[in-house]
Amino acid sequence: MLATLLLLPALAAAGSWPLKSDRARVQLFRAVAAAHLLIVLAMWNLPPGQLFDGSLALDAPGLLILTLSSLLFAGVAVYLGGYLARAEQRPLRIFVAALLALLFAVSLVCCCQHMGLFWVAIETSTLAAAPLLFFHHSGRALEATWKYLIVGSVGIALALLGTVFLAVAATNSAGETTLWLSDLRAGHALAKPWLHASFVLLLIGYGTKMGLAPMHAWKPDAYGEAPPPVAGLLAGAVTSVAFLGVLRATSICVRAGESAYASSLLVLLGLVSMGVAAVFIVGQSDYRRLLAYSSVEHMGILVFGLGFGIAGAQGALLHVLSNALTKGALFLVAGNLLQLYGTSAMSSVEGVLRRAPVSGALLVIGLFAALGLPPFGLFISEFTILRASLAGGAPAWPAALYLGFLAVTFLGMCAAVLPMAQGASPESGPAREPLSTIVPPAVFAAAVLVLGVWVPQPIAKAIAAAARQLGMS
Amino acid sequence: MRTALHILLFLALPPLLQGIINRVKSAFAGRRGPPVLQLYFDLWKLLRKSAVYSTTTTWVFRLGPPAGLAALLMAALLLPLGGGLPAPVAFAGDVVLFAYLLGAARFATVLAALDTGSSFEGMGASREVTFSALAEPALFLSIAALALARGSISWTFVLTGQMQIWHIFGPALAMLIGALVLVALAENSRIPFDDPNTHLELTMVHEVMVLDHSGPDLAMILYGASLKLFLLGAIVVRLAFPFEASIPGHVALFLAGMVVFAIVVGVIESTFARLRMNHVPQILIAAGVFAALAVAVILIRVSA
Amino acid sequence: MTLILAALSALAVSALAAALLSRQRGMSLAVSAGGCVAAALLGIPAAAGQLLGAPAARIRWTTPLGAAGALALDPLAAWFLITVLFVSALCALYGRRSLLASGRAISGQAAFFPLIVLAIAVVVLAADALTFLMAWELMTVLSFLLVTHEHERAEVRSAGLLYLVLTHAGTSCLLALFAVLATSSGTLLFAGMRAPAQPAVLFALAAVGFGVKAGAWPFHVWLPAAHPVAPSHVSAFLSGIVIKTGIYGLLRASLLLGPLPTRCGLVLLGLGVASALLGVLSALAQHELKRLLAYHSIENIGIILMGTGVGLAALSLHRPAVAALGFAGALLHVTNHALFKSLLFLAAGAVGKACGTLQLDRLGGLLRKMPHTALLFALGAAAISGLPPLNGFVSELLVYLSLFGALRLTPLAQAGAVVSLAALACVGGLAAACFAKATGAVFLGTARTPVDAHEAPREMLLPMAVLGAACVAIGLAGPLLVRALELPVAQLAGVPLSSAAPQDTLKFVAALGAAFIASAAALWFARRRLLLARAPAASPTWGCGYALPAPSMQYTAASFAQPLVAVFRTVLFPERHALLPVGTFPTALALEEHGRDPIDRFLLAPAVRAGALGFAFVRRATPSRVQWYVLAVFVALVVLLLWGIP
Amino acid sequence: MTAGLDLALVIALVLCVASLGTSRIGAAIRYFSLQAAAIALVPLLIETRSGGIGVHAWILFGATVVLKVFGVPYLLNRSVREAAVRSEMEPLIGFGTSLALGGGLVALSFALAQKLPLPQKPPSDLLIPVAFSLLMIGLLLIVSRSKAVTQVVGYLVMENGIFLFGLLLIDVMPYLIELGVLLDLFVAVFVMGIVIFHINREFDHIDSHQLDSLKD
Repeated sequence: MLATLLLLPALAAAGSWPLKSDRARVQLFRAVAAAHLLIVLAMWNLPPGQLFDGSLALDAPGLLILTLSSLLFAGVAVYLGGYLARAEQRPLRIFVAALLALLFAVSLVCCCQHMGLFWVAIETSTLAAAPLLFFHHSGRALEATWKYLIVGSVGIALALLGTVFLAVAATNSAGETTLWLSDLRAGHALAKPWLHASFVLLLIGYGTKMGLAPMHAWKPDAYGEAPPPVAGLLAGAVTSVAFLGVLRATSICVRAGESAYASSLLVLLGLVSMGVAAVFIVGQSDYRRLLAYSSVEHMGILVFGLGFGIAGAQGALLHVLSNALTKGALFLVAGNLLQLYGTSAMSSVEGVLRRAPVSGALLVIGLFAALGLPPFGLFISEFTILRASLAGGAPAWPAALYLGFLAVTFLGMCAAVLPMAQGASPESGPAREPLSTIVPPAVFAAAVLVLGVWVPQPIAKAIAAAARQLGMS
Repeated sequence: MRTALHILLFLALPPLLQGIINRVKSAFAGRRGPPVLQLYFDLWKLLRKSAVYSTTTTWVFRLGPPAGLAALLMAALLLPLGGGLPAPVAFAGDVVLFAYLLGAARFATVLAALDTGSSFEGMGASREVTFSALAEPALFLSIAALALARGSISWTFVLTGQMQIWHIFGPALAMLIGALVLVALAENSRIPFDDPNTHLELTMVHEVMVLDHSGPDLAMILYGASLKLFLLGAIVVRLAFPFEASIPGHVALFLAGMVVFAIVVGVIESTFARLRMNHVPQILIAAGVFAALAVAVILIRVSA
Repeated sequence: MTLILAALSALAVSALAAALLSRQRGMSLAVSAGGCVAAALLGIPAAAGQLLGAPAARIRWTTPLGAAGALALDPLAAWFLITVLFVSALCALYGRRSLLASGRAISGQAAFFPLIVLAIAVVVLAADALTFLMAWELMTVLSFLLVTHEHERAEVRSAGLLYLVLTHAGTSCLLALFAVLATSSGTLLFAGMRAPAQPAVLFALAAVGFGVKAGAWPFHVWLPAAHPVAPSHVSAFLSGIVIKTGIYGLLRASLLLGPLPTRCGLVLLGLGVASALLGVLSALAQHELKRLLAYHSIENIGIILMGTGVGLAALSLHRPAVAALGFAGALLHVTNHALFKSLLFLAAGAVGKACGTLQLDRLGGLLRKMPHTALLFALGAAAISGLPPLNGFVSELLVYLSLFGALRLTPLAQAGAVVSLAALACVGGLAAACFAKATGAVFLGTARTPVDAHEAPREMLLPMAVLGAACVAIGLAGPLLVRALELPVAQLAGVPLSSAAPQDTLKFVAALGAAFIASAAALWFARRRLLLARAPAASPTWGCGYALPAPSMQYTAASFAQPLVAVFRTVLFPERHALLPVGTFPTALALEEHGRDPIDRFLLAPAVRAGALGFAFVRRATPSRVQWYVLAVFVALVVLLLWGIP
Repeated sequence: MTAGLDLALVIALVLCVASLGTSRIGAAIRYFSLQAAAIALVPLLIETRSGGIGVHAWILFGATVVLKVFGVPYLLNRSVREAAVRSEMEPLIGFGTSLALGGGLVALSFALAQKLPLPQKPPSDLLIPVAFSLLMIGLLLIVSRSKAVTQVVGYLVMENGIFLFGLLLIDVMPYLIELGVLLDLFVAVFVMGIVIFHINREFDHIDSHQLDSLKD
C-alpha cells in the first residue's frame, strides 16, 4: 500500500511527460491526486505496513501530515481546472510533471523513518517546487524562483550538515552510528555538543524551508509570484512537511534529555518569526505577500508551541492541520481575486463581497480562521499552545510576547484584508464564480471549522500519539 | 394627625416665604413693597384666568407644570419638621429620592420650555440644567457629610435631634450650611445666580423658561418655585436651628427659623449683585468644595 | 436545562434557516425574529425559575482532545440570560421590520442575529474557559459583521475595524487570564478553578479584557465609533446587551478569582467614576443622536462599574450587606440600561429612518409627526436620566445606598465613596441635561429643516412600547425586585440582598412613584377642569417682541450644551475650527467644535501612527537582494551555534 | 598516509580561499573542479589508513569525480558561455575584503572545531576545521558575489564542506543516502543552471543585482 502510494505519483510524473495534450495532463493529475487521497484515507483504517526494512513507514505525525498534504493536493487539483482555464495559456508539460513530483516528494517525506532519507526527500520537494514557481516565466517569477532556490538550497545544505552531525552524535564507542529515528529516539547516549550543533543546523535548515524568520525572506517573494494554487501547496503542504523535520529533530533532542535546550531555541525562533511577521504584516500592500508573512507568523507559532512539551506539541500539531488548510483556502481565494482584479495590490481590490460574494465570504472566513478566531481550529490550537506556555510556573514573558505579536498581527491582517472584502464594488453585478474555484477553498474552510468545533476522534488520537513522541519515554 | 399637620404646613406656607423675602428687599430699597400675601393673590388670580398656548407646543408643554409640581409635592413628603414631627414618608435613601424628585421637576420644566421652540426659553433651559448639574455634587456631598455625622441616610433621622452633632462637628456643619444655602439659591435661581425680578429675558435663568406659561400653568409653576425654596430652606433651617420642643412649640420654632431664612435670603438679594453667567460655575464648584471639606472633617472625626 | 437547550437550539435552527432562506428577505427575517422570540419564550421561564430557587442545572462533556466543557445555569447567569433573551427578541422584531423597509440586501444580517444571541447566551451559560472564550470571540466576530452591515460607507468600515481590533486586544488579556487560571488549577472547568497567588494581577487582566468589551473608560474608544454606524436594532442590541457581557465577565471573573484585595474593587470604582463622568460629558458635546446615545452607554457602564467596585471592595472588607447593595445596583442597572438604552436606540432608528439624518441641529419638532416614537423616546430619556418613578432611578438608588454604606469602610474606601457620590450626583444632573437636549432638539419646538417624516410602523413601535412598559414596571416593582435579585446577589456577595434590608426603601420608592404619577395626573385633570370654562387661546410662541421668529432661530442642541461644555473644556479638549471675523465688514464666519475623544486623539491615534511609521521604516530598510537573505541565514546560524554550543 | 590526507585537505582549503580572491568566473569554476578532485580523493585516503579500500569508497570516489569534477563544472561552464560573461564585476564585498573575511572564517572554523570533540579520533585533525572552513567560505561567496554563477559556485563549495563532514561517517552511512545526496546536488545545479539560462535571457546578463524588484 505504501509502495502504491509512493509509486503512483512518481510513475504518473514520468507518464505525464509524453502525453499529447495539456488537458490530459491535468486530468491525470486530478485522477492521481484523488486516488492518492483515497489511499491515504484508507490507511487510517488499514495499517499501511513498511518498506525497505522500515526506512519507509507511517507513524502518527507522518500519517497526519500525509493526510493533510494529500487533501491539499486533491483540492488544488480540483481548483486547477477552473483556474487554468482562465489563466494565461502556457504549456503544462513541466508544470504537471513537477506537481506530481512534488506530490511524490511530499508523500515520501511523511513516510521517512530515517533522517538521511528524510533529507533526500525534502531536497527533492524543494527542487520539484522550483519549476512550479517559475510557471509564469516573467522576470519577477524568475527572481522569486532564483531566491527560492538559493536560500532554500543553502538551508537544505545546512540541514544535511545537521543530519551528518546527528550521525556523529550518535556514534557509539564501537564506531557504529545510526540515523534511524527509532534508534535515535531510543535513548542512545548522544554526544551532547554534536547533538546541540546538529539541532541548530536542522532547525535552521528545515526552518528555512518552513520559512521561520530570519530565514524567511524568500517566502514573500516566492508566494507573491507563484501561481496562487502553487503558493497554497507550498504554504500548506510543503511547510508542513518541513515542520515534520523540526518535529523529528525536537523529538530526538527531547528523548536525549535535552528538552530545555531545544525549547529555548524553538521559543526564540518562534517569537522572532512572529515578531518579524507582525512588523511586515502591518501596512502590507500586496495580499499574496501578506499571506506569505501570515504563513511566517504561523510557522513561528508552530515552533513556539513545540517548545512547550507534550501539551505544546499537541497544540502545534493541531495548528499544523488548521493552518495548512486555512492557508490553502486563502491562497485559492487569492487566486480567484487575482483573476478577477488582475493584480495583487490591495489598493486595487475592493468590495469583493459584492463583486464575488462566495469568494468574498471565503476571504473573510479564511481571514478569521487565520487570525485564530473561533469557531475555527486555530483558536483551539493557539489557546492550547498558550496554556502550555504558561504551565509549570514557566516565565510569563514568552506568553506575553506571543499574545502581543498575535494582537499586532490581528490588527495588520484585519486592516489589510477587511477593506478588500468590504466596500462597494465598481462593477454592477456579481461576477461568475465557477464551482471548481470555490468548492475546494470552501471544503478547506469547512475542515478548519470542524477542527475548531469537534476534532474527530481518530485525528485526536493521532495527535495525542504524535505529541507523545515529544515526551520523555 | 401629625401627617396632616405636616402636609398643611408644607402646602400652605411656601408662598408666604416669597412674600417675606420681597418685603425685606423692599425695605432695603426703601419701598413699602407688596403685601406679604401677594403671591397668594397672584396664584388665586392666575387660577381663575384662562391660558394661552403657543401653537408650537404639544402635550409636553402642558405636562410640564403638573409633573413638576407633583414631583415637588412628593419631595415635600420626605422632609421632617423635627421635634416629634417626622416626615410622612421616611426610609433609608429618601435623601436620594428627594434630590432626584427635584431633578424630575426640573426635567419636566426644561422639556416644557424647549417645547415652545423659543430661543430664549432654550437659553434659560440650558442655563438651568448647567447650574443644577453643577449644584448636584455640592448637594450630595452635603448629604454624605450629614449621613456620616448622623449615621443615617433618611432626612427624618438626619434632621431630627442633631443637637449633639453641633458639639462634635460644629465647624463642619457651618461649612455645610454655607454650601446648602448656595445650593438652595442656585436651585431656586435667586441672586447671586439669577435675578428673579429682572425683565431682561437674556439675563434670566428660571424665569425665562416659563415665559410662555400662563393661567393655571403659571400658577402651578409659581407655586412650585416657592415650594422648592421652602423645601431647601427647611433643610437649612433644621440644620441651623437644631433645637427641639413639644409639637406646637416646635412648629413655632421652625416657622421662626423659616422667617429668619427668608430674611437672610432677602438680605442677600438686596446686597449682592447678580454674578456674570460664566462665574456661576465657579461659585457652585466652590460650594462643592465646601461640602467636600465638611465631609473630610467629619470623616476624620468619625474615624478618630 | 432542557428548556434552555431548547431555547439555544431554537436560535441555532433559526439562524440556519435564515441563512438558507437568505434569497427571500421576508421569510428569512421572519424566521430570524421568530427564533429569537421562541428562544425568549422558552428560556426566560427557565431562567426565572432559577432566580426563584430552582436547583442549579448543568451539562458536561469532554472533547476528543481531552478538554472538559460544561454549560451551567446559576442565578447570576439566569439574571443576565433573562435580560439578553428579552431585549434581543424585541430588537429582532424591530429589526425584521426596519430591515425590510430599508430595501437593501440583508446579506447575513438575518442569520447573524440569532447566532449572536446564541453566542451571548452561551457566554452567560458557559461553565468552562474554552466554551466561554469561544462564545466570547464568536460574539465579537458576529457583532463586527452586524455592525458593518452597510460596509459601502467608509466610516462604517473604519468603525468596524476599530471595534474588531480593540476588542480582540481585550480578548488577548482574557486568553492570558484563563490560560493562567486553567494551568494553575489544572482544569478548564470554572467549578474547579482556583486563583494562584496574586489574584490582583489576574484581576487586572480581567479588568482590561472585559473593560474593553464593556466600553469602560479608557478602553471605550471603539464604542462611540461602532454603535452609531450599525443598523439601529443592532445598535440597540450592542449598547443594550453586548457591552453588558463585559460586566458579566467581570462578575464571573471575580467569582473565579476568589477573595480579591480591596484595591481591585477601588480601581473598578475609579474606572466607573471616570467612565460615568467622561461618558456623559462627551455625550453632551455630541451633535449626532446615535453618537450621543453611544457615549451614554459609557456613562451607564460607569455606573454599573461603580456598583460592582463598591461590591468587591466591601466584600474584601467583610461588609457583605454593603456589597450586596452594590452588586444589586450593578445587576439591576445592567437590566435597566439594557431596556432603556435599546428603547432609545430603536426610537433613534425610527427617527433616522423618517428623516434621513440624526444630526441634532437639523431635526426638531418631530413630536407632532411621530407622537408615539416621541413619547417612547421621552420615556426612555427620563428613565436613563435616573428620574423617579422609572427604573433607572431604582438601580441608581441601590448604587447610592451602597456608596453611602461604603462611607463606613477603610479610609481609602471612604475617600473613594465620597468622590463617587459627588461624581454620581453630577452624572445624574448631566445626564438629565443631555437628554433634555436630545429630546428637545429632536422632538420639541419646530423642525429646523423641512422633512417629510411619518410615524414608524406598528411593528417597530410595538417592541419599543414593550421596552417602555418594562421601564415603568421595574420602576414601580418595589420589593419584588428584592425577590428577583436575592439569589444572584447572594452568589456574588455571599449574603442575599434581603440581608441589606432594602425592602422598605424600594417599597416607599414604588409607592411614592405611583403617588407622583397619580398627583401629576390629578393636577393635569384639575387644570383641565379649570380651563373647561375658559377655553385657552392659541398664539405663536412669545418671541420677546421680535416679530419674525423663524425655526432656525431656535436654540440649537449645540448651544444648549455649550455652557457645560465650556465648564468642562479642560477634560473634553474639544477640537475647534473657527473662522473669526476680520476687518470692518467681515463676510464669512464659522465656528465648529468637535468633541473628539481625547484618548483616541492623544493616545491611540498617535500610537498607531508611530507604530505604522516605524514598521514602514523597517520594511523599506529591509534589503531585497538574495545575498542579504543568505546573510540572514548565515548570521542566524553563527549566532545560534555560538549560543547553543557551550 | 595521514600526510596525504592532510595534503588533500589543505589543497582543498587553499583552492577555496583562492576562489574568494579571483575575479574571473571561469577560474572560480576551475578552482571548484580541482577542489572537488582533491576532496574525491579523501575517502580513498581515509580508507587506505585502515587497510584496504572498500567498494563503498570506490563508488563514492567515482560518483564524486563524475558528478562534481566533470558534471557540475560542465553545466556551469555552459551557462557562462551562453551568458557570455567572463568576470565577476562589482562584487558586493571587494576581493581583498573577502579574502580577509575568509581568513577570519577559517580561524572561526578552527575555533568551532575545538568545541566539538569527536567521540572517536578523526582520520585527520584537519578534517573538521577544513570542512567548517569550506562551509563558511561557501556561504561568504554566496553573500559577497553578485553574479548568479558565482553564487552557485559558493553553494557548491559549501556542499563540499558538508561532504567532508559526511566522510566522518564513511563506514556507516548507507550508499543509498549518499547517492541520493549526490544526485540531489546534481539536479539542484541542473535546475539552477536552467534558471541562470532564463535570467540571462530575461536580463541580458547574469547579474543578480537586477534581481531585487520584489520587496515590500
